[in-house]
Amino acid sequence: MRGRALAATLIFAAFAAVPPLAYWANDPYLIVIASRIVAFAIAALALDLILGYGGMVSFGHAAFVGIGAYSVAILGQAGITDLMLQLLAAIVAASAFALVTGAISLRTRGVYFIMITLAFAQMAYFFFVSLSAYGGDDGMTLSSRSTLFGSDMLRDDGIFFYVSLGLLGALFLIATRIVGSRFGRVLRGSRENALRMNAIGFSPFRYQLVAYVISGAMASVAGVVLANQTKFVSPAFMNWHVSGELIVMVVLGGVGNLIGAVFGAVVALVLQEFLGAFTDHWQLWFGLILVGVTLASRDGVGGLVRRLTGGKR
Amino acid sequence: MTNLFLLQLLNGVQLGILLFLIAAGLTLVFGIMDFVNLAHGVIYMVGAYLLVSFARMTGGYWTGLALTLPTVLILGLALELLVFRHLYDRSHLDQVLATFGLVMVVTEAVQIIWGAAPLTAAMPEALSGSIPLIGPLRYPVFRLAIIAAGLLTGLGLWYIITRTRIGMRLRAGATHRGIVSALGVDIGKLFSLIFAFGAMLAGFAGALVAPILSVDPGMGESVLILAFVVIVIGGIGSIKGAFAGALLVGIVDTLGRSFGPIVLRAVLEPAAAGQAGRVLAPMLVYILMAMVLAVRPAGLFGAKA
Amino acid sequence: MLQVEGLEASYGDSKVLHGIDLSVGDGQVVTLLGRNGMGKTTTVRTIFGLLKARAGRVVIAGTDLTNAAPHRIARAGLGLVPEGRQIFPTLDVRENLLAAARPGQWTLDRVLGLFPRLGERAGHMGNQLSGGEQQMLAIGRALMTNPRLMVLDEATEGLAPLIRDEIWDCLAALKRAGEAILVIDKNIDALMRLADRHVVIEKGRVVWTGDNAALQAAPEVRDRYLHV
Amino acid sequence: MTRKMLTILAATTCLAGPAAAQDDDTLKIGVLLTLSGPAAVLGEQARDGFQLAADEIGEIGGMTTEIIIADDEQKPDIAANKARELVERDGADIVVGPIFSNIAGAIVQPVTEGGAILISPNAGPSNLAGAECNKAFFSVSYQNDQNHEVMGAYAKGQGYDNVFLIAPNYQAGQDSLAGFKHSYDGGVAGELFTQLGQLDFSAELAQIAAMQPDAVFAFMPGGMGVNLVKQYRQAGLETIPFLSAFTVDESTLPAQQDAAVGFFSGTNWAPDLDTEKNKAFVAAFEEKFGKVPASYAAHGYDAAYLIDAAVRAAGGVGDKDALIAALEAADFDSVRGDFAFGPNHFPVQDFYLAEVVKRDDGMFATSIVEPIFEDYADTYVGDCQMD
Repeated sequence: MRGRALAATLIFAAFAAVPPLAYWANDPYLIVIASRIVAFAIAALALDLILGYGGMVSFGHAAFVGIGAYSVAILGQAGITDLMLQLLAAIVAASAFALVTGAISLRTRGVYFIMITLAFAQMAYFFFVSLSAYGGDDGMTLSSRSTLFGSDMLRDDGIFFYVSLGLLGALFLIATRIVGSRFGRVLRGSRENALRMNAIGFSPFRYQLVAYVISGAMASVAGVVLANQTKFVSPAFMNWHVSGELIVMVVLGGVGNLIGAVFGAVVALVLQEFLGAFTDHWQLWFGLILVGVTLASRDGVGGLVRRLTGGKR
Repeated sequence: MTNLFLLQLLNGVQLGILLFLIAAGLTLVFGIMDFVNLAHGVIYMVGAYLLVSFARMTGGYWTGLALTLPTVLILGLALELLVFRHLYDRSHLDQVLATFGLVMVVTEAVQIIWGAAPLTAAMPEALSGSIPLIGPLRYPVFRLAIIAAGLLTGLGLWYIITRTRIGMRLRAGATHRGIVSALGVDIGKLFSLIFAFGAMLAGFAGALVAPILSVDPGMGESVLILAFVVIVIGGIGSIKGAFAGALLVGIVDTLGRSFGPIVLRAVLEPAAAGQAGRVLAPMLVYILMAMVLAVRPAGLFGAKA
Repeated sequence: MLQVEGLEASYGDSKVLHGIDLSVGDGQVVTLLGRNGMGKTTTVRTIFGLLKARAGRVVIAGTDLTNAAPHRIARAGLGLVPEGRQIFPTLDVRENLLAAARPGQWTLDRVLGLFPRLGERAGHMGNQLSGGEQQMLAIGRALMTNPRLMVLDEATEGLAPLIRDEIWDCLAALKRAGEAILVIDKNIDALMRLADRHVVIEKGRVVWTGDNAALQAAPEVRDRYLHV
Repeated sequence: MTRKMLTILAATTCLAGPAAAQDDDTLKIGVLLTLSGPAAVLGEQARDGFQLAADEIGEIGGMTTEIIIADDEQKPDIAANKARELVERDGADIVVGPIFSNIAGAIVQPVTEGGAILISPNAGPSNLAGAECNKAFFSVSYQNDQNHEVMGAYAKGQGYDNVFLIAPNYQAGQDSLAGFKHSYDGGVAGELFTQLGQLDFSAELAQIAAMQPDAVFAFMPGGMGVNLVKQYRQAGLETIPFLSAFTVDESTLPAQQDAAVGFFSGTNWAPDLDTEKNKAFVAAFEEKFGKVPASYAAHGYDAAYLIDAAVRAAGGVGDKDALIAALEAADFDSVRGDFAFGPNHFPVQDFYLAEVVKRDDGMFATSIVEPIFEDYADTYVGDCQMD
């Protein structure tokens, strides 16, 4: 556990150091990349909460990201630009969607759960594709970033980055708390053995559903950040590829230890940037790396690092 | 109206048959080896690309097909040997990760080899054109051929699975993998075989559609999701389920697209019906899947989850 | 025929077998005795390569097959009648028998001759059979692989007394036919009639070995390790 | 772990070129197009057309030229970031792109607010032509609706009174049918929106067969168009005239081949458009790339010459207002002959009916049949208030 806390401190410290580094290197674009990484890290963190601790492999988490993004766009168009209100709306909308779809999805197990969550995300995707009032498939451009306490300070990339990082940090702490609580233990227990939990008087379904809703709400925060980061929303945010990429991030970083998900998002996106910088065919190399890492390690890059450095879990 | 309905039904069946060819291999690999293979769709795509190249090289569809099938089979064997074999005893997550990576690799490789522009294969002379069906409605011969090929394949699969020793072992392995091997069956070899065979079926489906659909780097992805929907509706591991699920998805999708707006117009304002139809049509198969799973969490023909 | 020396195995981090030694000669009937949870089924699983041996050797007909693939061990001459019978539910009786069959003296006709009831139910699915029928099918299924050593894990558990007797009769017939048998069961009286030698294990270790007479003469072994 | 990450970030920086070296003698042009995924062929056409012209010109605008090509992966969020990367990190003065209208929506702010000029070789969404027109945005292609309006006018001219309309169910699809109906006032046999990315049109074709309309108007870009056209022919519907926009062009014809011969499309350019410049362009393009150029390539080619002329006229890129004024003047030799921008920075140009032909060399191409509109401006120009 101490190793994890250390890793978390290091990763957050590295994040916090990006803006000064960017100014020093005279390359403000680094902040843009870092903000994007933070957005995906939030979504991956949300996914790891249910995937790593509840054994629920959701292949549709992009839907929540999309709901968060559209909360910003729709409220923004209605003149409500306050970040807090938008976050609230995103969380409420995503929770409602998670409650309904989760109640149905959690009736299934294993691969069926993977596929039914995908189905719901596809429905959400096609819903927004057909929603002409908000740009349909074209998506819509946001005229400006959200406001914070009535000020438009988020226009500044640096401030926006630190606010996003703050959100990630807060959610990380919340997730850590949840995992360490009695609720978290029940959740883990329900992953190991649903029957036994039933026998000792816990209904895993209720716990799993609550966890699913929390995770969906957290993922919607990622959407709020992403929409502000690109100043644009589109159904493409909820494409199944995005859901797949989130799983990739979680698994790359090592399932079920929260900071691993953040680390996975960093690795995946930095790797894409890095490969993209010197080859048009970065997808080929990225894919090969994914296959290679999976074959070489049972616990993602995190596991590989641990193994190479001789550390223990 | 009745004629049109029958024709659309035929269209739905044809789409379903195509989905069945792709889903059959997927459900075998999924059900018997408990393996999530996201790369199945790109194998379908590779089948189509190979056909285009081989048909051009040899100057005919049939010779192209004759070369494509063994090539995809070998490709399937190679992939099994290099990648999949090492993932059987891993979690579904690792399998998703590796095969997701493989999708990226193959898609990019296809673009490097064949370029990004859509390609096409010439239709075999004997199967081109259309025949009159009912009234002014005509039906393309090649589509009838696809239906026939799909039914024959289905029949062949049914025979192999219910009537041959290999089929018995497959079914046995689906429930008691360890016991099958402890009775002296080389389950590893059996798995390689199923995998390569499933790949060949997907490649065959790709080769079948090359003359009627555009062969482009995105073709694998769209069918992959549909194929997953099919096998989940049908119940994972069940060929019967894949067949039923494929026909169901094909028919619901086709009829929903063509008659959904008409039905909606009966209950809604025309403008609202148009809007609702546009929103609902693409969601239909996913709604179908969610409904099936809500009632039967392991699909129509699935063993209990 | 089968020699097991110092076999060790574990589930995850917990060691279950701490060194099992046993051997079965050609045509011999040997029992593996012990209370529940003492490692009998684990021993069988490890012999068959279904569980990885951490130490020790499994030698079959002179060949070291420790940790070999299960199918190689089976083909070396071992036939498994697993605990819980594990009949293939989606195959019918005939298919259950034929799926893994290998050529030899045991043919479909001969197995059906041994178990006439299976012949009557040849077209029924595995999961439509009664417990006794399933047990006969599991034995028949193993016989169809023409093994030189049958390994039966709790072959009479949960069966009605009449059916049990039928199974014991069948095993006796197999012994007469020259089959070697390694049998795990709790019904010591029946085993006494059948077996040549007994191996008693306790907490993953062999604690006693001997023939019928010795076991007869050592009631404390029964009391202490088998409490029947 | 941390040190490693920083190293990677630093390495990324180095490989992508050192941060925005301010160099006034260099003209930096970012090219942001869809170069991967199913629609990559369109981006490749535009890129090749642009590159061809750039190679011919050498020093664009008389300045040392650096061209940075980026792939938007047809994902708006990626595109927005890449646009910022081009402008903020690489210091691009001008960005040429994109192909898709939704991408245009995502990148117009990052490019123009970053102080660069965006020139679209294809996408021409209505908002950018009308209410949200932008001083620093130019479309060298068309407004999206115009090609559809061409076909509407043609259908009207033919006296059709029973046309079946089909388009994919997304924004551009809905706009296209609206555009067609803008200049067509006859009867509509049916109006169908298909799923985006749909492969199989047998259900829709059965309906068309049952209705036997005077003509079909289709908007089916990319692979969808390939499928529709081939299946249309296979269903034996070729006796019904096939009118289209962005459905049969040189990017899809290599796959449609004979199936598309005789099908019509509305366009502002075709390979056999009779201007000197165009002949030279098409010959050079076919020579270099071994394929027939599509309008995307022609627009990319024009974009390079437009930039060249404007930068020369403005005497560099230092004075943005002067550069915009020079671009507005559009004093360059276009492959389309006469070329002028309207007040909303969209072209005012001629539009034609084109037909698919098999050329003598065995290649398939569109061929001009007759002009439909002359000096035609888009319908949104009135909504544009540029300060």
